[in-house]
Amino acid sequence: MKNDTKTYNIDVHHVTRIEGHGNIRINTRAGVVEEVKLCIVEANRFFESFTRGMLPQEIPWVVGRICGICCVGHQLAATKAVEDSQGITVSPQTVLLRKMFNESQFLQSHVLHVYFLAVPDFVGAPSVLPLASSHPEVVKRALRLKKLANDYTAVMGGRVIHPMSNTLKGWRKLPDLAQIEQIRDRLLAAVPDVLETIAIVKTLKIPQYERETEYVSLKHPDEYALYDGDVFSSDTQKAVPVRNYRWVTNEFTVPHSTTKWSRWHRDSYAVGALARVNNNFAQLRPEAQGVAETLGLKVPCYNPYMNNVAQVVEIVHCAYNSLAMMETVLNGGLQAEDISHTPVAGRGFGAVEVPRGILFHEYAFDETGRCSDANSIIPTSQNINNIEQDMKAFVPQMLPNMSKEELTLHMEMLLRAYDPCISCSVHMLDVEFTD
Amino acid sequence: MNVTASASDTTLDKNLYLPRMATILAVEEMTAREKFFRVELSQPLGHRPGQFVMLSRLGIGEAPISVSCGPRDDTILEMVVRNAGSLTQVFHGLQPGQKVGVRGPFGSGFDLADLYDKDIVFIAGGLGLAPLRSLIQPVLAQPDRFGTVTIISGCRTPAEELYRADLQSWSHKVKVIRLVDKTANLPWDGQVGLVTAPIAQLDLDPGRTVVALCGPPVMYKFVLMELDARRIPHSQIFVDLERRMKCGVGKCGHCQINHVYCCQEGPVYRFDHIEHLPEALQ
Amino acid sequence: MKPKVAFFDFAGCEGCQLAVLNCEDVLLDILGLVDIVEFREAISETAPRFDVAFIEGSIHREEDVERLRGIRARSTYLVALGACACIGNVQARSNFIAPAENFKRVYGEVDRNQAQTDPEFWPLWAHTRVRAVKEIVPVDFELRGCPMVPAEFVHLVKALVSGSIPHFPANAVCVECKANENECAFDRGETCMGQITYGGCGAICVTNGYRCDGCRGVLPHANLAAHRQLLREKGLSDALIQNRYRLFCSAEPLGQEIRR
Amino acid sequence: MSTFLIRKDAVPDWIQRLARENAVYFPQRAGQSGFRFEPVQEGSEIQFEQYHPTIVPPGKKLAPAGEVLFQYRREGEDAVVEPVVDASFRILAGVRPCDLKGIDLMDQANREGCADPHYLTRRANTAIIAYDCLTPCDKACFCDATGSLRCRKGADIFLTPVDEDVLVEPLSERGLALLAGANFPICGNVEARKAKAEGGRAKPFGRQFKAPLQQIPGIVAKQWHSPVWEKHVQQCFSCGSCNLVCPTCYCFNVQDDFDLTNTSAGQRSRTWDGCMLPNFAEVAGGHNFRSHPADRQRHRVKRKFEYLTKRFEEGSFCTGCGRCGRQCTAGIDIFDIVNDLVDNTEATS
Ligand SMILES: Cc1cc2nc3c(=O)[nH]c(=O)nc-3n(C[C@H](O)[C@H](O)[C@H](O)COP(=O)(O)OP(=O)(O)OC[C@H]3O[C@@H](n4cnc5c(N)ncnc54)[C@H](O)[C@@H]3O)c2cc1C
Ligand code: SF4
Ligand code: SF4
Ligand code: SF4
Repeated sequence: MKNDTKTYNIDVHHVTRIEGHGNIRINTRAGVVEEVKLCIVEANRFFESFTRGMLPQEIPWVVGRICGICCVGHQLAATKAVEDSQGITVSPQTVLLRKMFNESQFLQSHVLHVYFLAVPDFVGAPSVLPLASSHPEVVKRALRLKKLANDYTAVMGGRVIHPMSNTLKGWRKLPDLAQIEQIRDRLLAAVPDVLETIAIVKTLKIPQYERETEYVSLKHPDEYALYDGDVFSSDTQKAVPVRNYRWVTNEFTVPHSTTKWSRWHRDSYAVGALARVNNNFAQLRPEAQGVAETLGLKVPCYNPYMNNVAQVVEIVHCAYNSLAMMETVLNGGLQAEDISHTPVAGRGFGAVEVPRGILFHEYAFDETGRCSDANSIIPTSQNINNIEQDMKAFVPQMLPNMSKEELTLHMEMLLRAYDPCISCSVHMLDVEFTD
Repeated sequence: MNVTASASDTTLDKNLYLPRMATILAVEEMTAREKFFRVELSQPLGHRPGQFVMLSRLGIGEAPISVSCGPRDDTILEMVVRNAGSLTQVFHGLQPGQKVGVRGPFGSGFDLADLYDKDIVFIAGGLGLAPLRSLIQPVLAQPDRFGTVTIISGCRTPAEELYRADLQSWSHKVKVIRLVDKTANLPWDGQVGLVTAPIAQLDLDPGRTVVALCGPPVMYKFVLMELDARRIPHSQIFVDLERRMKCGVGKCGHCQINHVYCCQEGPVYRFDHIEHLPEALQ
Repeated sequence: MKPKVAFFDFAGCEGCQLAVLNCEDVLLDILGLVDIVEFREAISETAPRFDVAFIEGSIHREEDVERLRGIRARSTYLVALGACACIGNVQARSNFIAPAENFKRVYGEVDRNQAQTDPEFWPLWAHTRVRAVKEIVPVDFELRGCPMVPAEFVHLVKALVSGSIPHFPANAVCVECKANENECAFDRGETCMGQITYGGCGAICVTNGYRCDGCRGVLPHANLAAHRQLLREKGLSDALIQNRYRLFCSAEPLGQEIRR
Repeated sequence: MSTFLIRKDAVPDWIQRLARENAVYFPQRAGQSGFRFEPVQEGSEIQFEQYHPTIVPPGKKLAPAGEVLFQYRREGEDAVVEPVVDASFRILAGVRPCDLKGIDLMDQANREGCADPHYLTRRANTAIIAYDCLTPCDKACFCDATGSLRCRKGADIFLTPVDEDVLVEPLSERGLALLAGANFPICGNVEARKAKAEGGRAKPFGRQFKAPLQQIPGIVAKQWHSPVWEKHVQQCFSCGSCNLVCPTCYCFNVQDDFDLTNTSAGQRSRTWDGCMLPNFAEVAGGHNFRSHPADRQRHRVKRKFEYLTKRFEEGSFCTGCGRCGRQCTAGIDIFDIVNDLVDNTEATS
């Protein structure tokens, strides 16, 4: 089947169904891959520059705007970083509420990604919209699950996108217990929908490609690390503290990307659902481990397309974990806490896992208590290098057996499988493939 | 200890916010901006000249629209609607057979008996002819009861003239002066100028002349100056004012002119009743 | 004929498009009334012409300006979707910093220079200034807020499919605070921008214990002088007032001279 | 009707008992210093004496911020229109005399001419338990100046605190019925106790106008081109808060809406509006009959002290509750405006 004369010139502008602006550029001549480039063409928004001058309380609220899809994660990472800089420690109640808040976003984002962005690829539909007529029950189920997850976020944070209830030291307005109770009941009632989701994902034909990869995620001694932990590498099986995140990310700039790229122990590393499941499998809730088995996800797994499966595993994990946390809150009630704070000078670091991977924030404040330095490294900018490495490895493998269209689709699917959130690329370029 | 709920207050015989449905019989394009509507009601409207209805399209909205036909025994209601915004734009897309909601009639209107044996001058600017037609029709229908009748109707260009056929047929019975601000290179068989211009030439007896005036806010000041020059007593001048209205019955507060409600005491006012109100003719 | 609707994104967080997808209860109903022909966040299709184009994000580079002009030419109505498109949003705060300084702070001097040496990718880096959509092309309707308010989006869709015109009253956020019987943020010792900011959000931030930071933009009749004086009386320094007015860049004119 | 006497600390228990069988609204804490009329639930705090006037007056429970007027369903072009009228029974408890006055004024406005079915149906199904004020709520109120302090009209039960007791006075059949099962002891020497309460009332009671109330409408009526209007809008945001929290502001906007799921069904509803909002008097085409904030301030004040007082033959359409001054972030207070008008008349005459 080898076709030595193949000359492809693929330039996918503005890859659809990912959040943010990415272009893929692939250039092959006579069957030889000359160039594979993922160009991030997102315009700069300069968050790390313009946050200077802001007050500590304003930072999490404003930097949530880095990404509408991961706004909860950005808020939480920034809140933790700012609290670190201000010498604030928070109550167990606040930590618990934040974990619920964070997991609500995992549910919401993973459902959106699996159903709206990935499933259409696997069933060969151009988008979720045609599915509304061809598979209405699937779309309705997707909307139901997504709404439940969204309502969960709204109950915790005040609204779904750019919520306002979370702040330094705690909650501006505590979530309403009656509403939490309703969410718990709906979550319990959603089990059939989740089972159906697992069934659907089981039928998807996942491309079989493997490339050994360094997986990086948070790791926590006591729990499946989503809100807290140290930064762990699958290569070294060791973790470094969050404040040393720059050892991990080693950012560098390439001309074809407005986002900076990262690498740690090798050319690139991966973060996200698959990285977390690979690194922390044993700490998943048993229900989630069972789902991983059902769906054929065995760790370590080096197939990036399996990221969607890992997302489903995490949906199950977060659902059961949230139910447990809701019980705790409902039994113990919530106490109003003092959230007043006078800004002081300092530097702080914060990291959380967001649906797309590990997210770092760092802030410094001057003697007047106003922001003097900011840095944020988002999961997609850590992944983007790895995606390009995957592409470079896969294109030569696929080239002999695929038409240009198939190849394009597989590259787009690969990109989408990572669930990239290029818009949140605080400092991210565009990705593009050309000959 | 429990007190049962009573169904409603005894003062309520009907719900004033409920529209009655009416069927559109005819829609005619009068100008680029105005359409004429003839609708069939479930029962006669029973209105007086100068009154208005609250006209609505369910799901879109409701607006005050003047009744444009004289009082009649049948169930017909005629109106002119200018495409001025969100609701009126939708009216312009309606077809015969479709239904609209009607509440009313509301407002004071003209009392024909006040005008018996008087010489009547109608002065209409633009859309102002629509409400005045509800008075012109009954006046012309009983010529013996009134003195001389003069109709002055002005608009910006010939293309914007309303009720051209009516004006022409009225001109066979009474004096009709048709004006445009400018001809805009269109054929025009009337005069060119403002509605104020002909007033000076009219043969008016201040003792028995009644003037009915309706037009855009800017017009009033100048016409009233002319009428003062002709010494028409303010008690013999009727003006038709427009305000924002949401209920039609003096509740929503939007149409207040100082202490009076345009939807109740108005929209037709005897000028001497409101001339002291600073908000009346701004 | 169902109106053809398209969504386009420029520089923003894509939260407004997500907010559209988050209208779960009515999404399928909306799909019954309009044809979505472009929506990069959810579908792969593209279309040559459409009746309504929703523009999300602010405009930063020449290539974005060109793309926006092209979209305007292909669409009957153009709607600015969210604070980025309507007023430039938080990122417009970078307009008050010199561009080179912005790049330096984000990429560092060396990296930035090196990246910009590649002529092929230069346009990606050709950031000029953060602009709202209406600074470049005429905008028919604005769905304000960060993120946009789903109820207003639904109102707009309904108006357009029924041949009517959507209405967004120019009233202050305070109106909705009162409708919600909120305790005024000032009575909590906070300072608030609600009095000078377009309502329509349901005062959602104040209702949830925060204050209004003005993400929906400043009202045309806003009494800015009085507001500035009020904030001073509440103890804010001029520097902090400026910081506040530039959080969402609503009370500072866009496109102002860049100051160092 | 006989008057009863109970101890102050028995009042909350009684309200709680009423709330078990009825929807009872009582002022409850909202935020740090605010209060809201909210349904009484198990464990709700019932504090008659120590609440600050609510953010929004209780009368607004009878004309809520948004309410559906009717719903419709279309089949083809034929439509079924069904009014939505709320005839559920509720009790407003802890209403102050000024707010009682406010409700009385709203009753009159809604009865006048074409009666408003939505308001009046709610009103007919609302019982009011009012509570006398022996000291002014705070520095903002001026209910004595406007003559509201002694309002009893409209209350079904009126409570007067006397030392550690409360006089419980049914003023209507409905009030009597509400007290039927309570088994409160009948009060002897009612008049003496009332006199005692009256003797304990603060004097002067809160802020007083610089002219007698009877002269105020005349004073306000004389001033059209007055520098006072301009002075009191220098800091105004045209935010409308003063209208929306006023017990006697009742202007509204009306809008239609249709369902997305079934586009041939929908509703017409109304929402609060206010004459201080900039587009209140704007007509299609863009002409605004009160385009300047001073025009709007003048209109608001004249409504309270001139237009509506004339229309309804009332002394004042401002109850002196002080809400507009309290809620105005610009610090504009209708009490000061009136006094400035008084001064201005004296200065110019
Ligand atoms: C007594 C009287 C008689 C009239 N007679 C006629 C007549 O015969 N023919 C005629 O064509 N016109 C007449 N008019 C004028 C007519 O009522 C208006 O042109 C019409 O109301 C415009 O409505 P619209 O919805 O099309 O316009 P728009 O200006 O788009 O009005 C928009 C609608 O949106 C709402 N709206 C507008 N602004 C705001 C805001 N700031 N806040 C909240 N909501 C808002 C209102 O509900 C309004 O109905 C008359 C008016 C009056 C008072
Ligand atoms: S909190 Fe802000 S928006 Fe609300 S009433 Fe007060 S000033 Fe207005
Ligand atoms: S509350 Fe104050 S600022 Fe707002 S409109 Fe009224 S007077 Fe003006
Ligand atoms: S005008 Fe002000 S003080 Fe008077 S009743 Fe209204 S809110 Fe109360």
